[in-house]
Amino acid sequence: MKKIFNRPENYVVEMLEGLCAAHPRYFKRSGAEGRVLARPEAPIAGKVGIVTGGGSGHLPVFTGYLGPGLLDACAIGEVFASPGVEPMADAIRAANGGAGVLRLYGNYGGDRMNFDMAGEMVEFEDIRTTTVLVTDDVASAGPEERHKRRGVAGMVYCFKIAGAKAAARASLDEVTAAAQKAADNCRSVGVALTPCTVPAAGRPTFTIGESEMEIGMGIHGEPGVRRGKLRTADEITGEMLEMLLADMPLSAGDRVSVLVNSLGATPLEELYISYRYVARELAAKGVAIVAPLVGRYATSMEMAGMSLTFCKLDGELDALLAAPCDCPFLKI
Amino acid sequence: MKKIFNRPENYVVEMLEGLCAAHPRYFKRSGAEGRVLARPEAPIAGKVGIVTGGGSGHLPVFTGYLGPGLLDACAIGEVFASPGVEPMADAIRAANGGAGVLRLYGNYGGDRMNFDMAGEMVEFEDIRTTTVLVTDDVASAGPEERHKRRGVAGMVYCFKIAGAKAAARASLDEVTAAAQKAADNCRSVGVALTPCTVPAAGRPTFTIGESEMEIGMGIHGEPGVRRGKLRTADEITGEMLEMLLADMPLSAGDRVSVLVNSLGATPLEELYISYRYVARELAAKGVAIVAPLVGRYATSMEMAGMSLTFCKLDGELDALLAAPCDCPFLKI
Amino acid sequence: MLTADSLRWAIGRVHGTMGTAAGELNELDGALGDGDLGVTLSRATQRLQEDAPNLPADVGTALFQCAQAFTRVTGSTYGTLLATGLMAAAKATRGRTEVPWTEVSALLGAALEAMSGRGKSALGDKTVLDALDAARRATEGLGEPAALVAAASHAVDAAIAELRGRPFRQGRARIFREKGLGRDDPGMVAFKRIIDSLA
Amino acid sequence: MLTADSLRWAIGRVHGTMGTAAGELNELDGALGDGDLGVTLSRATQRLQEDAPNLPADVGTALFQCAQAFTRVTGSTYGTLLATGLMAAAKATRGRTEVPWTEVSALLGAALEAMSGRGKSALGDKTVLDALDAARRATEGLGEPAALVAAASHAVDAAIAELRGRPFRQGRARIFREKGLGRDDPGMVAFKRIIDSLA
Ligand SMILES: Nc1ncnc2c1ncn2[C@@H]1O[C@H](COP(=O)(O)OP(=O)(O)O)[C@@H](O)[C@H]1O
Ligand SMILES: Nc1ncnc2c1ncn2[C@@H]1O[C@H](COP(=O)(O)OP(=O)(O)O)[C@@H](O)[C@H]1O
Ligand SMILES: [Mg+2]
Ligand SMILES: [Mg+2]
Ligand SMILES: [Mg+2]
Ligand SMILES: [Mg+2]
Repeated sequence: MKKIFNRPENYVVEMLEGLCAAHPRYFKRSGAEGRVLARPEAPIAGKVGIVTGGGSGHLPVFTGYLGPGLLDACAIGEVFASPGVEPMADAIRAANGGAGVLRLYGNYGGDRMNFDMAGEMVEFEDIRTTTVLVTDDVASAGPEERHKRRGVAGMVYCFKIAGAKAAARASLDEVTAAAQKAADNCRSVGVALTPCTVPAAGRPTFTIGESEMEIGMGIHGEPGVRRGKLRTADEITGEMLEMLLADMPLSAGDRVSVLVNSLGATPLEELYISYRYVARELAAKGVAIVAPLVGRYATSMEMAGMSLTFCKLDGELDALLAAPCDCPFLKI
Repeated sequence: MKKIFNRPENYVVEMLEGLCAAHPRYFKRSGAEGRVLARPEAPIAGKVGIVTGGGSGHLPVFTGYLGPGLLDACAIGEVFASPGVEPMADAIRAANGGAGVLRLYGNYGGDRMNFDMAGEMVEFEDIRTTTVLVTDDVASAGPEERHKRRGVAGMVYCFKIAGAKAAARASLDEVTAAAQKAADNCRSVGVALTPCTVPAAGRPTFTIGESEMEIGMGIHGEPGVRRGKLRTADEITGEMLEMLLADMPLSAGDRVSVLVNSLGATPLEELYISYRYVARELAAKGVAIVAPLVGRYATSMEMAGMSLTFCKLDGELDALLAAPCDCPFLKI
Repeated sequence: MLTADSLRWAIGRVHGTMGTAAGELNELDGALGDGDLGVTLSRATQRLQEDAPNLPADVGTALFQCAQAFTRVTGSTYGTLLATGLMAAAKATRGRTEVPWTEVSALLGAALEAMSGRGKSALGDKTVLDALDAARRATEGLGEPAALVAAASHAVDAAIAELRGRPFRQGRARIFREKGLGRDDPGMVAFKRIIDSLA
Repeated sequence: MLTADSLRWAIGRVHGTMGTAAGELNELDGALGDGDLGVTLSRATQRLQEDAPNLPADVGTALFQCAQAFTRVTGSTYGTLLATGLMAAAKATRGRTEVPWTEVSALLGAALEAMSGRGKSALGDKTVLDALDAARRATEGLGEPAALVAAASHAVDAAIAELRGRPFRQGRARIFREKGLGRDDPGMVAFKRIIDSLA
């Protein structure tokens, strides 16, 4: 895949410079080495802080979701690589308004180790922290090992819901509980059509045949559940839908939000073709779709493919999802 | 390029179904054959209507920009093909609240012929119409033939500015004048790295070497000004910047809005790397950037590449650009 | 005399021809364009054929109805241009149920002028306009259907041959400068097929 | 006795070794991982070397400073794990300026426990933990630096050989199930290079 950048080692730093130059109202760099992005008004006294972090190359995830009603700070890693312990600790410090800080991020080994370690470090500074791991990717482990699943686009719902709870000045335990409920209620699955290229590596993350696709592949190219012929939008969407419903059955009267997400190259047109199928099938089941999202919310740079996420709602999640929020990539 | 769809002949219709299912608050289908999308509240009595139209495959352009403070209706063509005269006439009818209708669209032969003919048809029904053609692509003709230039991402600024003027209940002539001023003040240039595939054709729109790019290529693969080695982000951006400034010089004290737009596959990360360069160069010249846009605003499905647009502002355009607007793809 | 009946007959012939010509025209248009010319004409003639039983006696109104058949089924250039030409002819014949064959050349001229205005194009641009103009000139003064068709067919052939070596100056094909040399314009060829179907 | 001075000496040796070993470790990690293991260790030992002159006499505090050198320069797994191990050893030695060599095995054990908790991994997963455990067991009861190093080196070699035919159960390499058989774990090999540099 052809990419537009300068030197691979500057990819992330220059991206951060651009983000901050374009959106100074939303993002400021902080932390040693500038590897933290924070809301300019953070820390907000008395509000629970929410931090996330992870490898770069997934915009708008993670950084994109800083703002009122959303997150407070984000630790930035190299492309597809965990941020260091120091930026994570700095992100927690930047978000700490005295009411404690929730660490809310996707379940990846490196991120977990580093965030755990960062948590231990800031404990010395009397910052209380909690953790919620997003584990929505049903293709990455069976239901009996749910805690081992990777976190993918479901993050966006968790960010939104936790952010709304914190904005309402709930306590750290309440914010953590809401985030955990959101994480428990999210299910995702993706299909990859092409790889992407990590600038420092200079070659595609994996290879795949000209007319093949892989169902369940992870956002860094982690193996999925099945490789097969590229099929029609309805067949692909139907298979993803079944995988989600098998894991989290929905029945008449249930309310879900649905996110049809492009991994990067797959255009909006095709996401809407897929959404059309999901809307029809859920309508037939009597399931109501609330505030659907269709677009690029959690990507793997220029990878072709898409993911489908359900977030099952109850009264509380419904209200938190509808609460106002503001960032360059999501405004409600 | 691998694509996700069902039958090529249903690509556009199924996309429309998905769009309307996902965003019923913004879009309703109308017109014979459902080839028109309109705001559900259109026509709005006493407000000047604004219609656009063109080939599909450019989302969010054109349809995406229907909503309060934006457009009222859009005629939908097949992928990269002009809509018919009938949908265009139907779009005008759908938008007509009695104060006349502005036809605001990109300068492409087929679109122009059909919109002209549609205008003649609705004249019989006493609907007053005007036309503003967006001609921002500096690579498509020299300054002495500005009127022959194609319309590309500059459309987004014209839609926003005309939409704000109409929302303020200006007259048809005033809305037309504001749209024309926006069109006159927009300059764009693009660079293409890969082609995209029109579903009905089933093959890429053009071929280009593994490490080549084409500066000035049009959004349907129209030839540009120069094909050459793929270079660094700063070099590419620098070349585009020079082309824009040669056509529309900017000097200290000037105010512009800047749109760094992905043609589809090129990720946000790389747009921000490019924006960083633009911001630095304009700052060095003493030019102020107002409300920059970075993202996918006018695409060619999964084409890799980007475009750079300047919209030079005066007091009126500045205020119209800052006025509120609301659609799924742009909220101010 | 050109009447609604002769129009109905002509529609039947053109519709018949498109059954076989469509593939050829798609292919021709596909070389440097989007390959839809045959589709455009099949759809339009299908619609014309369906509407033919209800063609009014007024030649002008009948031609107007034909124009609408084109605008209803396609957004492609050729459809809009033919519709524009038919509308011009409709204006010139409104209120008459019979139009002398000798007026055909003038009707082609009226169509030509309207289409050139619509397409912002000129003779020599290697488009359907050049075929139309050749037919207009060859049919001047003729008043016999068979002679009209034969003269037009011959003239359009000559025009195609004359322009073959020139570059395309309009439409999608224009963007492939050198590639266009030596190729025939699909719009001109389509016009030739339409004329020949009337022989 | 393990002192700040002997730590400073060891840092110099490890730093020296990474000049040549980094490339090998990058390559090894690149086969089934992201190829940054050598970079991680070069950066960390570079930082250790820079900070070495200011190493405090308190062995615990000195080890804590070493841990921070790792967390400051890298976000990669290996760096965080070694930092975790160093922190555990730091806790066990805080307040002492001299630690008997006989305690080394126990310190390795403390590191192992902390790292296994941090990595949510177990012995047999074919990671640096298996190398650490082999060294811990081999050094039990030993009190002479040269003997410690020789025993550890020998034991880690044996552990690498023993696990070669097993699948990876942690980290990036885990996702390439069959491909991993017959390959050595880069983290174990890196640990071996560190030990050998002390001989
Ligand atoms: N501007 C123009 N003026 C006159 N004729 C034109 C013009 N552009 C195209 N044509 C004619 O239309 C033909 C192509 O028609 P069509 O396939 O419908 O175009 P498209 O699919 O690109 O809209 C050309 O072969 C040419 O004869
Ligand atoms: N969960 C884990 N527990 C213990 N050791 C691990 C774990 N994951 C990886 N390792 C060790 O770390 C090594 C890879 O380190 P590194 O290259 O820094 O990883 P990455 O670049 O993937 O973050 C492996 O060879 C293995 O020895
Ligand atoms: Mg065509
Ligand atoms: Mg066409
Ligand atoms: Mg590694
Ligand atoms: Mg790494």
